[in-house]
Amino acid sequence: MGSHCLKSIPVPHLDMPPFTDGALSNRDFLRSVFLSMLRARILENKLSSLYKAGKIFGGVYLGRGQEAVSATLGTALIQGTDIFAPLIRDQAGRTAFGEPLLDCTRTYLGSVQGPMRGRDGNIHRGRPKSGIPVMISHLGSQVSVVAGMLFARRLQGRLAGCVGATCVGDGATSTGAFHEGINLAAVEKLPLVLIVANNQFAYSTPNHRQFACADLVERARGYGIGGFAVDGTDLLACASVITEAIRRARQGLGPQMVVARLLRLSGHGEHDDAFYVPKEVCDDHYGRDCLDVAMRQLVENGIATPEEIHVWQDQIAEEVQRAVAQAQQETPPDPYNEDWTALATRFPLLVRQSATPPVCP
Amino acid sequence: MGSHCLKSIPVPHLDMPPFTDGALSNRDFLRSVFLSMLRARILENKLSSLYKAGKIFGGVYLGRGQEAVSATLGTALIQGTDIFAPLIRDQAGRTAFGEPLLDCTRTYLGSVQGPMRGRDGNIHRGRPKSGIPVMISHLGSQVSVVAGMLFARRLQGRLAGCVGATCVGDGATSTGAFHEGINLAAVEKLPLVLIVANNQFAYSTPNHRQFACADLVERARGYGIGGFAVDGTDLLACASVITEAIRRARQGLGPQMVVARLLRLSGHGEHDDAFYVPKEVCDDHYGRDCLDVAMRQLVENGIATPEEIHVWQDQIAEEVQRAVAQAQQETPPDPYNEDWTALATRFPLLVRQSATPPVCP
Amino acid sequence: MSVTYIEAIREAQETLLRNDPRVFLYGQDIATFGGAFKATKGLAEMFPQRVFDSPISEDAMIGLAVGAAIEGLRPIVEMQFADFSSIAFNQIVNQAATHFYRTGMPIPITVRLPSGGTAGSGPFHSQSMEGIYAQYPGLVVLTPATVSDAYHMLIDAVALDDPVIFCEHKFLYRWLKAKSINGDLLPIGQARIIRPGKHATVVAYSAMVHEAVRAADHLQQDGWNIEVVDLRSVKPLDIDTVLASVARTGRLLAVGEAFPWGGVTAEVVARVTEEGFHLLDAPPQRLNARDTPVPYHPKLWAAHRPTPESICQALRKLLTF
Amino acid sequence: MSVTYIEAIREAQETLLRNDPRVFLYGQDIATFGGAFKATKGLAEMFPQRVFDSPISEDAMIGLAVGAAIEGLRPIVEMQFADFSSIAFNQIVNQAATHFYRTGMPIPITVRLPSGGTAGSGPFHSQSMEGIYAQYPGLVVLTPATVSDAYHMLIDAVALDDPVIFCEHKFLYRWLKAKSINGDLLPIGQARIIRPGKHATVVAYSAMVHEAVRAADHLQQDGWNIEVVDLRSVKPLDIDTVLASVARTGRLLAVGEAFPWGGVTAEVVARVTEEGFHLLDAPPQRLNARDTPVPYHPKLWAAHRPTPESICQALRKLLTF
Ligand SMILES: Cc1ncc(C[n+]2csc(CCOP(=O)(O)OP(=O)(O)O)c2C)c(N)n1
Ligand SMILES: Cc1ncc(C[n+]2csc(CCOP(=O)(O)OP(=O)(O)O)c2C)c(N)n1
Ligand SMILES: [Mg+2]
Ligand SMILES: [Mg+2]
Repeated sequence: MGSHCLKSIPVPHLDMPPFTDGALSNRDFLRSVFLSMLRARILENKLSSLYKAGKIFGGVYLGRGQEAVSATLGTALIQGTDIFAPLIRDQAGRTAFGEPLLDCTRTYLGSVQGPMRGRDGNIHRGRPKSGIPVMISHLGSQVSVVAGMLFARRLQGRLAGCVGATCVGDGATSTGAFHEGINLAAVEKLPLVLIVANNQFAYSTPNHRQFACADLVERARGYGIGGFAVDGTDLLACASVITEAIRRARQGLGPQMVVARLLRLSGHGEHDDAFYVPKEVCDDHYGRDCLDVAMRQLVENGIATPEEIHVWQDQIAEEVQRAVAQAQQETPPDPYNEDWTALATRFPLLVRQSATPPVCP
Repeated sequence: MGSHCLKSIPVPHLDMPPFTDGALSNRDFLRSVFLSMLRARILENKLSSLYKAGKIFGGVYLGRGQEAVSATLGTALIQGTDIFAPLIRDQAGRTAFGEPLLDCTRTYLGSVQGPMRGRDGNIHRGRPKSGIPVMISHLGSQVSVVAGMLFARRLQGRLAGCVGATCVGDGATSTGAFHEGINLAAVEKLPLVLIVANNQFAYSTPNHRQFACADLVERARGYGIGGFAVDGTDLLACASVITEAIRRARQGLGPQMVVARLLRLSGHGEHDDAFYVPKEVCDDHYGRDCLDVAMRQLVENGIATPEEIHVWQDQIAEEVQRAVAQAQQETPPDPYNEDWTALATRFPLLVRQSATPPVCP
Repeated sequence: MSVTYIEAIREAQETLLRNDPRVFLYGQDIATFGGAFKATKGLAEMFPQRVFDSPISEDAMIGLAVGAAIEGLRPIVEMQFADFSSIAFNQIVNQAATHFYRTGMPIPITVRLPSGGTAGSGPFHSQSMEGIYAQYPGLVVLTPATVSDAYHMLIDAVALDDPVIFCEHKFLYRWLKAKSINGDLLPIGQARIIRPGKHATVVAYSAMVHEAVRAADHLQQDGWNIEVVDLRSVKPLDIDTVLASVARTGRLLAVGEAFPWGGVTAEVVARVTEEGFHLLDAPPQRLNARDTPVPYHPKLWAAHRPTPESICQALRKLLTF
Repeated sequence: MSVTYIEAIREAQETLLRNDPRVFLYGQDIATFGGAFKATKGLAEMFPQRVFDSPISEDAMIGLAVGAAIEGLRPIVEMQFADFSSIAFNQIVNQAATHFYRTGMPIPITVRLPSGGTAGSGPFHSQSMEGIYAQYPGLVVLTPATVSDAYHMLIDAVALDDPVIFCEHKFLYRWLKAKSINGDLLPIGQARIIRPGKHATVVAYSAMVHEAVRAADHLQQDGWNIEVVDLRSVKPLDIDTVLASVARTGRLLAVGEAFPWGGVTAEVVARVTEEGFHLLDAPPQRLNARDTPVPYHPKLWAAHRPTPESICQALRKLLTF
C-alpha cells in the first residue's frame, strides 16, 4: 500500500505513520467491498433505466463513481453494532451495511411494503432501529443526529466498541448544520466517522465556489479531530484509510474525518446531464471509474478472477431484477387506508377531530 | 515588538514573518487606542452603576478586559470608509470608530433621540449608513451581513481600499451562521477581518465545552483565510497583529481571522457574578487587565505620562457624566405617537387596516 | 407563442437586471446551470458579475443579501426549494424583517421560494411556507397564481423597499401557460376576483386558485355560480376585496395548500368573521392540506392537498347549509 | 411556603431525572450555571452525567436530541430563549416533527422555550413562537399558564412519545406563585375553564390567561360575567371546550401575545366559526400583539402586547355589539 493512496493530496493532520500492512492483507474484506460496489452499480443502472422509462416518481440520485468509498465504509462498519447514516450517494454503503435491495426498490417504486411505505421516497429511507437513520433532505443535518445516537449510547453505557458514520458531499460542508454537528461531536469526543465525498461538484457548483481552502481535510485540525485524505477512486487506498479512521474512532480517539477525492460519474440526478463538468475534469485522474480500478486491483492482486466477477455480475443482475419485479408488483399506498396522522400519540379528546380533514373522492 | 505579542500561542498559519517595525513606531495610534479604551471603561463603569441603581431596563453587557482588542480594531479601521460590525463587548471599538457616547447612553436609557428610538436597547445599536450595522442577538449572524456589505461594494465598484470587520466571542464560533459566513467570505475573497475574542467563557460555558481544537486560530487554514493569534491583554501585541490583519485584508489577501486570547473581566451581564470562573483562571496571565498593561506600556515607552492619563480620566468622566445626564433628561418613546409599522411601504389599500390594532389606554 | 409561469419569472429577472443596476441574483446553481428550475437560464451569460452561484449556506445567503441591501443594492435570492429556507429562517425573520423597525433603514431583498407540492417530491421538496413567514412583522409575502402576476409581481417585489418572500408554485412552473405576460395589472396588496359568481366565495392563492376555478366550473353545471378570489398577496392581505365578495355571496370557503393549523385560511376566516360577520349566511369553511408531512407517493400526495373534487365537496356542503 | 412557575419547572425536571433514567438535560449554561433562568439549578450536581452544557449550536442541539431519542432516551433541551430556536427551526420542524410519519418511530424530545415578553428584553428575547411551531404536523405545542400546569404538563410532555414544544412564559417565571404544585390535573389536549362566566368567552393561553382574568375581574364590577378559557395546549387544540363555552356565552374574544397575522387566535376563531357559527351572537374578536418586532422600551412593550385595559376595551365592544 504505502503512499500511493495519498498521492497528490496534502495530509496536514495525519498524525500516525502510513499504514504498513495495508488493505491487501484482508482479501475477504476486499472481495466483500467489491461485491457491494458491483451490486450498487448494477442496481443503480437499473434505477436509471426505470427513471428514463418513466417508472419512477420524482428523482433518481446515483452514487456512480463513489462506490469504493461508500462500500468500504459500509463493509468496515459492524452491522448491529455501528450506526451508518448514508446520504445521497451511498447505495454501495447501504448494501454493504446490510440494507436489503428491496428497501431501495420498494422506496423508489413506492411500494407500501417498503420501510417508508410510500410516505418518503428514493434515498430518503432507512431503518433507524437497525442503526440506519433516515436522512432529511437538508444537507448537513444528519451529522448531529448521529452524534446524538452515540451520545445516547454513552449515557446508556453501551457505547463501547461502537462507531457512528455518516457521509456528506463537498457542498454539504458549507452548511451550518455540518459545522455545528462536527464541533459538538468533537467536544463530546464521540466515535464519529465523517466521510466527505468531495466529488468536485455540488449539483452544478464547482469546488472553487464552495470553499477556499486547499483541501477540506484541512478543516479537521480546526475541530480538533482526526483528518485523512484519500483518493476515492482507489479501492485499496479507501480500504486502508477508512478502516484506519474507523479503528481510531472505535479506539476512543474521537471524531475522524476522511476526505475522499473523486468525481461524480453521473448528473446530480438522472434528470441532469452534467453539461457543466468540463472535459478536463472528466479526463483527469479522479475522473476514472473506481469500479474499473477496483476490478483491476482485485484481479492483479489475485483476489478475484475475471471469471468470478462475471459470475457475480450475472448473479447480481438477477437479484436486482427480482428486487425490482417484486417491488413493482406490490401495492402502492392507499389514501383511503392511510393513517393520516403525524403524531404517535392518540389524544383521546381529539379522535373526533382527526376524522375532520377532507376526504378526496 | 518582535515575538512577545505571540507568546505562548501557537500560530500555525502566520505565513508572513513577524512584524519588524512594530506598533511602537506609531505613537499617535497608540495614544488614540488607549483613549478609547479608557473612555469605554469609564463609560461602562457608569453603566454598571446605573444598572445596579435600577436605572436601566434590561441587561447591561460590558467589554471589560477586552478593550485593547476592540479599541485597536476600531482605531485601525477608517471611519467613513470601512465597516465595523461590533458585538457584545465592543464599547471600546465603537468609541474608537466614532460612535458618539450619546448613542450608547441613549440606547441604554431608552431615549427616543437615540439611533434605536427605544425600539431596541443596550448593545443592539448602530448606524448602518455610517458603516456600523446593528447586531441582532443571534450570535454569528453578523458575519454574513458584513460579507454582503463588502460584496455589494465590489459590485458597485467601490470596494477598493475598504475592509469590513466584525467581532465574535469563542461561543459564537460554534454557530452555523459563523461558519457559513466566513466560508462565504473566503469563497468571495472579501476583505473581511474577523476578530474572535476568546475570553474563555461563553456566558458560563468554558472553552472545553465549546470546542476541541487547541486554539481557534487553527480554523483559519480550513477556511483558506489568514489566521493570527494574539495576546488580547497586550495592547502592543494587539496593535501589531490587528493592524497587520487589516493591512492584509485591505491589500486584497482575502479574509483574515485574529483570535485574541483574554478573559472577560465581568459577568456575562451585570446580573451575573461569574461565580463559575475558577480563581486560577483569574490569576493566570490572561486574567490581567489590559488597561493596566496598556497604561504601563504607554508610560514605560514614553508615549504618555501618568499625569496626562489622569487628566484624560477626569475629562472622560465628565464627558460620560454629560452623556448620561443628557440621555436621562430626554423623552422616552411614546406609544401613542409611535409609528407602529414594521414596513417601509405604505400600501395604499391598507391604510384603513393599519389603524386597526388595539390601542392600549 | 406562449409563455409559462417559470418563463415569466425568468423574464422578470432579465428585465430587472437590464433596467436596474442595483439588482443582482444570488443562489445555488443559478449561474452556469441556470437554476434547479431554470428560472435564471442564460442570465449569467447576459449579465456577467450580476448572477452568482452561492455555497450551500442558506443562512449566509440571506445575510449577504441583507448586507448588500444595506449598501443600496436589491438582491434577489433564489432558494433551491422553499423547504430549504428553514435554514435561512433566522436571517429572514430576525435580521431582514426587523431591520426597518429597529433602524429605520429598509431592507429591499426578494427571496424567491419555489413552493408547493408536485407528485413524487416528498416531505422536503413540497412545502408551502407563506403562512410561516406571514406571521412575522416586517415581511411582504406574495403568492402569484398567474403567468402575468408571476412576472409583474416579481418586478413589483423588487421595487418594494421591504423584504419580500416571493412564493412561486413549482406545479405552475411549466403547467401554467399564457399568451403573453400581459394581464390586468393590480398593485401589490390587492386581491383579484378571478372568476365572478354569486352563490359562494372561494378565497385561494397560488396553485389552489386553479383548483378552485376548476371546482367552480364543475359546479356551474349544477347551476351554482362560484366566485373565486385570488389573494395574490397573503401579507398584506386584501380583506376588503374578500369582504366585498362575501357581501355578494354570503358564503366563504378559504382554500390553501399549506398544513391545516393556522396559516392563510385561518387568517382569512378570522378576519372575515371579525369584520364581516353579518355578511355570512353560513359558517365559513376552510380546506387545507392534511396535518402530516407532504407524502412522496403521488397517490398519497393527491389526497393530501385540496383538489377540485374536495373543493367541490366542501362547496356543496357550504351551499346547502 | 410558595412555589413559583420557574421552580415548578425545575421541580418537574428534578422529578423526571429521578424517576426516569431515559431523561437527560441538554442546553447552554444549564449545568454549573443552572440555566439563564435557573430552571436547572442544582440539577447537574444532583445528577452528574445527566445535565450537559452544550455549545452555542441550536441546530446541533436538536439534532443530538433527535439522535438520542432514536436510541431510546427522552432528552429535554433548553433553548436559552425561545427566539434562538429559530436556529434550530429546521431540525425541529423537518427532522423531529416528520420522523414519526416517515419512519413510524416517534421522537420523544421536549424542547423548552422560554417565551414571551418582559420589559426591556427587546425584539430578540421576547418572542412567542407557539403559532409558528403549531403550523407543523408532528409537533405538540404546550403553553402552561399556571404553576401546577408548568409542573404537570412538563412531566406529561416528557411522557408523550411525540416531540413537544414547551412554551414557558418568562414573565410568569418569578411573578407567578402558588401554594404548591398541586392543582386540578387535566390531560394534555384539554383546555381549562379557569374562570366561569356567562356573558362572553375569552380564550387565552400562557401569560395572557392572567391578563384576561384581570380584565374579567375588572368587568365584574360592571356586572359582566366573563368566562376565561385557558387553552393549555395550542396543538392539539381543545376546540370542544371552547365551543361549549361559546355555547353558553354566545361571544368570543381570542387573546394572544404573538404577532397578529395568523397564529393561535386566528386558528381559534376560524375553528369556532367553522364548527360553532350558530352559537355566536356577535362577531368573534381577536386581540394580539402589534405587527412590529417586540420593542425594547417598557413603555412601548406595554403597548405592544394585550393588557387588561385593551382586553377590557375589546370585551366592552364585544359585549355591546
Ligand atoms: C440545506 C440544503 N440546501 C440545498 C439543498 C439542495 N441540494 C440537494 S443536493 C445538493 C448538492 C449537494 O452537493 P454535495 O454536498 O457536494 O453532494 P453531492 O450531490 O455532490 O454528492 C443541493 C444544493 C439541500 N438538499 N439542502
Ligand atoms: C444563537 C444564539 N444562541 C444563544 C444566545 C444567548 N447568548 C447570548 S451571549 C451568549 C454567550 C456568548 O459567548 P461568546 O460568544 O463567547 O461571547 P462573550 O459573551 O464571551 O463575549 C449566549 C449563549 C444567542 N445570543 N444567540
Ligand atoms: Mg459534491
Ligand atoms: Mg466568550
